[in-house]
Amino acid sequence: MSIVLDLFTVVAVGAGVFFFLAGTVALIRFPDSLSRLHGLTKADNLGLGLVVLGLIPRAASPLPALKLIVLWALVQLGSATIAQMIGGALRRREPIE
Amino acid sequence: MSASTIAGFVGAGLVGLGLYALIVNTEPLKKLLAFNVIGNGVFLVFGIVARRGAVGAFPFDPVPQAMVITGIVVAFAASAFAVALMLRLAEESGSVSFDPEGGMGVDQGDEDA
Amino acid sequence: MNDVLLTAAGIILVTVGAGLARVLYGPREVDRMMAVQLLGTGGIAALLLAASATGVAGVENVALGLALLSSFASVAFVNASPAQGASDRGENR
Amino acid sequence: MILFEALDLGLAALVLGVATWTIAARRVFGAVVGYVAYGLLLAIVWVRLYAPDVALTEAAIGGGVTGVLLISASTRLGRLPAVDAPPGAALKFGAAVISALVASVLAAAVIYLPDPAPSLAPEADAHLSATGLGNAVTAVLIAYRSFDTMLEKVVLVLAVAGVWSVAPDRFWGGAPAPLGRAVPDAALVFLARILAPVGAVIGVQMFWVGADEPGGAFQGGAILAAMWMLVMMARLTDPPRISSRWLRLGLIAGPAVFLLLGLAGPVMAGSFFAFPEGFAKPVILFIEAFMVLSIAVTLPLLVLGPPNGEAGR
Repeated sequence: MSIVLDLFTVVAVGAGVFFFLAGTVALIRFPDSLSRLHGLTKADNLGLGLVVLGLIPRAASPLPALKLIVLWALVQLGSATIAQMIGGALRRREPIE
Repeated sequence: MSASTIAGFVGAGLVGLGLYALIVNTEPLKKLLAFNVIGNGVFLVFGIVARRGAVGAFPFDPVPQAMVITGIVVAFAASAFAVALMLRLAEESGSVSFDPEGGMGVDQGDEDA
Repeated sequence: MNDVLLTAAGIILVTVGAGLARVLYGPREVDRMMAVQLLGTGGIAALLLAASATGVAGVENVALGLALLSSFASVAFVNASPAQGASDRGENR
Repeated sequence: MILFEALDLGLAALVLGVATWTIAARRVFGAVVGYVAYGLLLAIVWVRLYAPDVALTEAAIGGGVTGVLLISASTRLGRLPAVDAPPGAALKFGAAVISALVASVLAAAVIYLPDPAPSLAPEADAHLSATGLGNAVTAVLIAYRSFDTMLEKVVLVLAVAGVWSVAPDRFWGGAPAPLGRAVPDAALVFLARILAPVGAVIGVQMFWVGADEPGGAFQGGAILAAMWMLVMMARLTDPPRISSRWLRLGLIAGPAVFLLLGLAGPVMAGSFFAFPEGFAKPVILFIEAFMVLSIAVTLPLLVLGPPNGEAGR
């Protein structure tokens, strides 16, 4: 059982790491701000989400696990709002500094 | 190298960087940033003293840590007061200068606009 | 197992650290903010992984505080950014 | 252990790199963005030093609240003409030499400081049961060195008085300028409506668990302060008039309650700033609750700055 759970953790965390990698590559390589924003939200949502998912089986009791989920939900909320605000600012075509 | 030694070197480096910036920068807000960077460096150096105070089951000495917490809050209060003074000075005189004679009048602004 | 988690934490930290290149190059202020946002999320992930691997108590609290404050700081930036000022001047929404 | 070392070295390089960017950035806005990133990284360094309490304080005050203070200052200062002449090459060289010297002396001190350092940890732990607390850092702050902490609260009140005192006479008693823009982003209003109540609960929880786990009055108060500022950014509420009695009561509640209970010490427990045996924990939590309130009020007021003629609420 524990091997299965460990495997689950490794797979989920590995996938999370992949999305962080993808998000960073997007941030560095994508040509314009809106595409970069798109990449960034993937890292925010999926990267952290998968890491949290992978760590849940390792939590000692339900309460820390719940804390992890609350944390992820908070980051989701914040990142979605910020993406919206940045997107809105970009749509209004602010001049490049 | 242990984590505390590495963090100590970071602290020393931050003090050096901040001191240089404090002397060289002419923009008041950047001087304030530099002042905060020095503060962080000092806190880190003090923080490794706390870490090295680990005895037996205690991973750290709580006394220096508590003092660092106090220090962070006081540094913020000082920064806020400095900002208020700067804003007022700018409002009164239209500029913020560290030169008692009112500066050289050299316009250096907006070079990267 | 713990080594796997620590390695993951290290990779994430180095990755989002590399993303800070955007802080350097911009070109817009929002690009810089995005890099900081990514650093915040990545920092939280790395913290959680390292905490799980080493069993240090109370790190979830730090991560929770970071989660709240990193979005707070990002919001403050976007709100104050020069880019946003344009919408104040008679933009219909 | 090699993994840890690699992690630490990578973190160290990041911190120093971002700090360099922060002080080298030409525009203040970019520099402040860098400073917040640097605050987040420093928080992780503090976790590596087994100092989660400091990490929380650094993330909250060093990163978040200071970032907002500097960013609003930079937008208010606008683009002032730089009046001071840039330093000459000689001064730059001298500054570099002096800074390098200071940094090397500190680095040498780091190497030569005794390791293990003299420690008060056993003493702090030995009396922990008398305070009823489980978090030694909280015990140091509120019990062992309570006088320090009380005076630090007084410093915060003095800082607020100092900030207010730079206001022109005609604005006295009014409200500081609003934190947000005239028309806040709809998404920001949404965020403030949902995140602020949740964040307030987390802030209170952080103070409550601070007795036994990382957290405490500073950290909880700073999170509450951040949430209040978030609500002000969304213009769901505006800064209060500084003549408001409730505001002033909240401002001094922490140090006042602390001082009163400290002065009651000789009656209750036989010495100034002593807590009665057996009741130490309730007394400490009582003091801390008012400190949380004061910090949550003080930090936003410091960020808001002096009154500038707004009508206020």
